[in-house]
Amino acid sequence: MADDPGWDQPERVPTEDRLAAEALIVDVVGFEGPLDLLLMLSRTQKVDLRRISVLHLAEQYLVFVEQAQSLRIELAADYLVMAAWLAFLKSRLLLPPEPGEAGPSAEDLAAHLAFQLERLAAMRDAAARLMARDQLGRDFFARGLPEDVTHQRVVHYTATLLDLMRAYAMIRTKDEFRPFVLDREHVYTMEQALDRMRGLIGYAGDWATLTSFLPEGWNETPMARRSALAAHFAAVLELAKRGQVTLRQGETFAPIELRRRGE
Amino acid sequence: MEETDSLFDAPPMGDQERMVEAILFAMADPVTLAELTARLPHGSDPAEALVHLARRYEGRGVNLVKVGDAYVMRTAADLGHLMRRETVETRKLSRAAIETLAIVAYHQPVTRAEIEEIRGVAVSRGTVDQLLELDWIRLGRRRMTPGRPVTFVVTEAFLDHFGLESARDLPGLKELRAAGLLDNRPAPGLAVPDDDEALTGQSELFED
Amino acid sequence: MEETDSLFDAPPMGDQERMVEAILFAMADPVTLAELTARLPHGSDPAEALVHLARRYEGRGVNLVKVGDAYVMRTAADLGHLMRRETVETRKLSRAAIETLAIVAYHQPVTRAEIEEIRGVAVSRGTVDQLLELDWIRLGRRRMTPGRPVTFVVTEAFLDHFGLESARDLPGLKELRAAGLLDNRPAPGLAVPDDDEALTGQSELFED
Repeated sequence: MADDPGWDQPERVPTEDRLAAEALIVDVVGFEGPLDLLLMLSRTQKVDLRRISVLHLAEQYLVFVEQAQSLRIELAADYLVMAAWLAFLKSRLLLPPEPGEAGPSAEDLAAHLAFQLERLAAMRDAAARLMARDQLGRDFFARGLPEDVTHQRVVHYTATLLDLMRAYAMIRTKDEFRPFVLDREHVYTMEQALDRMRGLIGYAGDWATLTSFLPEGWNETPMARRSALAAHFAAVLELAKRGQVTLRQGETFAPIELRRRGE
Repeated sequence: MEETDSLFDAPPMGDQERMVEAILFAMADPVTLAELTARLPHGSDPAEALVHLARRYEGRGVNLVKVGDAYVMRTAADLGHLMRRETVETRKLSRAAIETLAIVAYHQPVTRAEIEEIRGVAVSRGTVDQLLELDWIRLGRRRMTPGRPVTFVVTEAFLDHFGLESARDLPGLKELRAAGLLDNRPAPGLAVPDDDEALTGQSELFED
Repeated sequence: MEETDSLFDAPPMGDQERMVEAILFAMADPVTLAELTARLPHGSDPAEALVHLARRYEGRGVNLVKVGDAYVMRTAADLGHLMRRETVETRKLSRAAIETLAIVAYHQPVTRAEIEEIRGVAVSRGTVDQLLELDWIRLGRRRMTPGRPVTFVVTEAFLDHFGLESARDLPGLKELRAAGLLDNRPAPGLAVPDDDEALTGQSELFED
């Protein structure tokens, strides 16, 4: 690689090439990926795309990438992947094939790249010719006054494939999001609370506030605390009804306290 | 056309007639003589062109008709019956119907219970009836499970309407995602409401 | 055919032509031969009536145009300037959308991966979505290759919009095919099993 000035010593690139490359870089956002850039570079060879020198093109591209890096312009990964591949292709094109080497020949790879460029150019050309055609609503026109002669009404339901796909996507998205709905984690049921309190009232020999019975971890978020508190409140009411605990409250909104009963 | 280029020569009457014909065809409303004059090349005589055009369409399936001081092309009165079927009112399918239809298309053959399970809501009788009536779904084979429920499948008419060659051509979830159709997250208040509501309900009961 | 016609007392050809004319004038969208047959009195021969009608409107300001399997009346393209004020401002398509559309038209049926291979960049979600929404492309048959990817083809609305009778009439199609530029040529060193199918798919659309 060291014997290749175009790649290793960009400072030796003629000024006009360098300016051209910089102009390209300034415009780098305007390119739709490496193939687009390669097609643009190939135009400077001013030959039929079928006779293009892929070796020269590879060098131009590598100079471009080098320049971009020296100007500290961040190139997207696919530009760098293409650069690596072209560097590989270039070395393969320059060196005689090693005996017994597997895989496609460098010429085949180069020919395919040339084909890709020609095909892209052809499609662009086709697109331009398509858009240059006479178009409905611009160059020729539909009947401006489609007639509806009768007042007979037939309701015709319609839906497009897009509607259908969106509806389905919506249903499926709803499904996908179901596991993320956190409500189960924050809901403490009365049954759970009742089970828990049954085990705990044995320790409630003296007055203790209801909140002190809340399970660990249920006091952290307001949502969880509300749910657990409500469940435990309902549970102690149930226990009071069964005569197992006594409840008291100093005044409205004061803490609710409870004590085991039956001594 | 060369004549138009020279300063004062209007196009030949034959061309003027073509122009008036095209204008009357494309306009959504009757066109007045003044409007025609404004649209036609300088020096044209739309009044004369209209006379030629009226003669040309005499006895045809479409006639040139004068409405007030404007002109319009109208179907010949004796052919109105041909158009009778055309006056259809187009309505969008309801969301319930389109969802049900989508589920049948993607999961066919599918039972009503399965549709309800996937949608998460009951499927009304009317929805299924409507899709049957549209001939977009039909009854498939009965499922060989207890109760032997009927299944639904989509019809040829469905494939035809949606421009599909077969139901297998419907894009899969991965493709829907790739097309950007799957990442419109449900609008707030759509998937979350159960959750929200549960909490609101609770706080109302217990926090005050 | 004539004998059957007389059996059912079909109207004279002149009347059939008037009827077809009236129907085509009344509809803004292309009408298929089957629809015409359904609307005309029993025993009519709309195909023949269309031949007469096409001849009658040759060189007029309004022409009979064939779009796919359907027929429609459109103003002559050389008179578009008269209707300039009526031009519907269409959303400007992005370069990506235009190229994608051309690739679908010339390579159909084509998968998203193939479009990306030709353009050398990923096809954004919005691009395909926009073309689907314009009803210029639709889903074709799935490719019978691993993953069974969906394919895209152009629609009748596309043909109508660009004044094409069929996809075979795309500009430069023959030359492109002769130059091998529509081949699905695999990169060297890649085993590509779907080559056959791609070609078969194309020949179905273009070769007959």
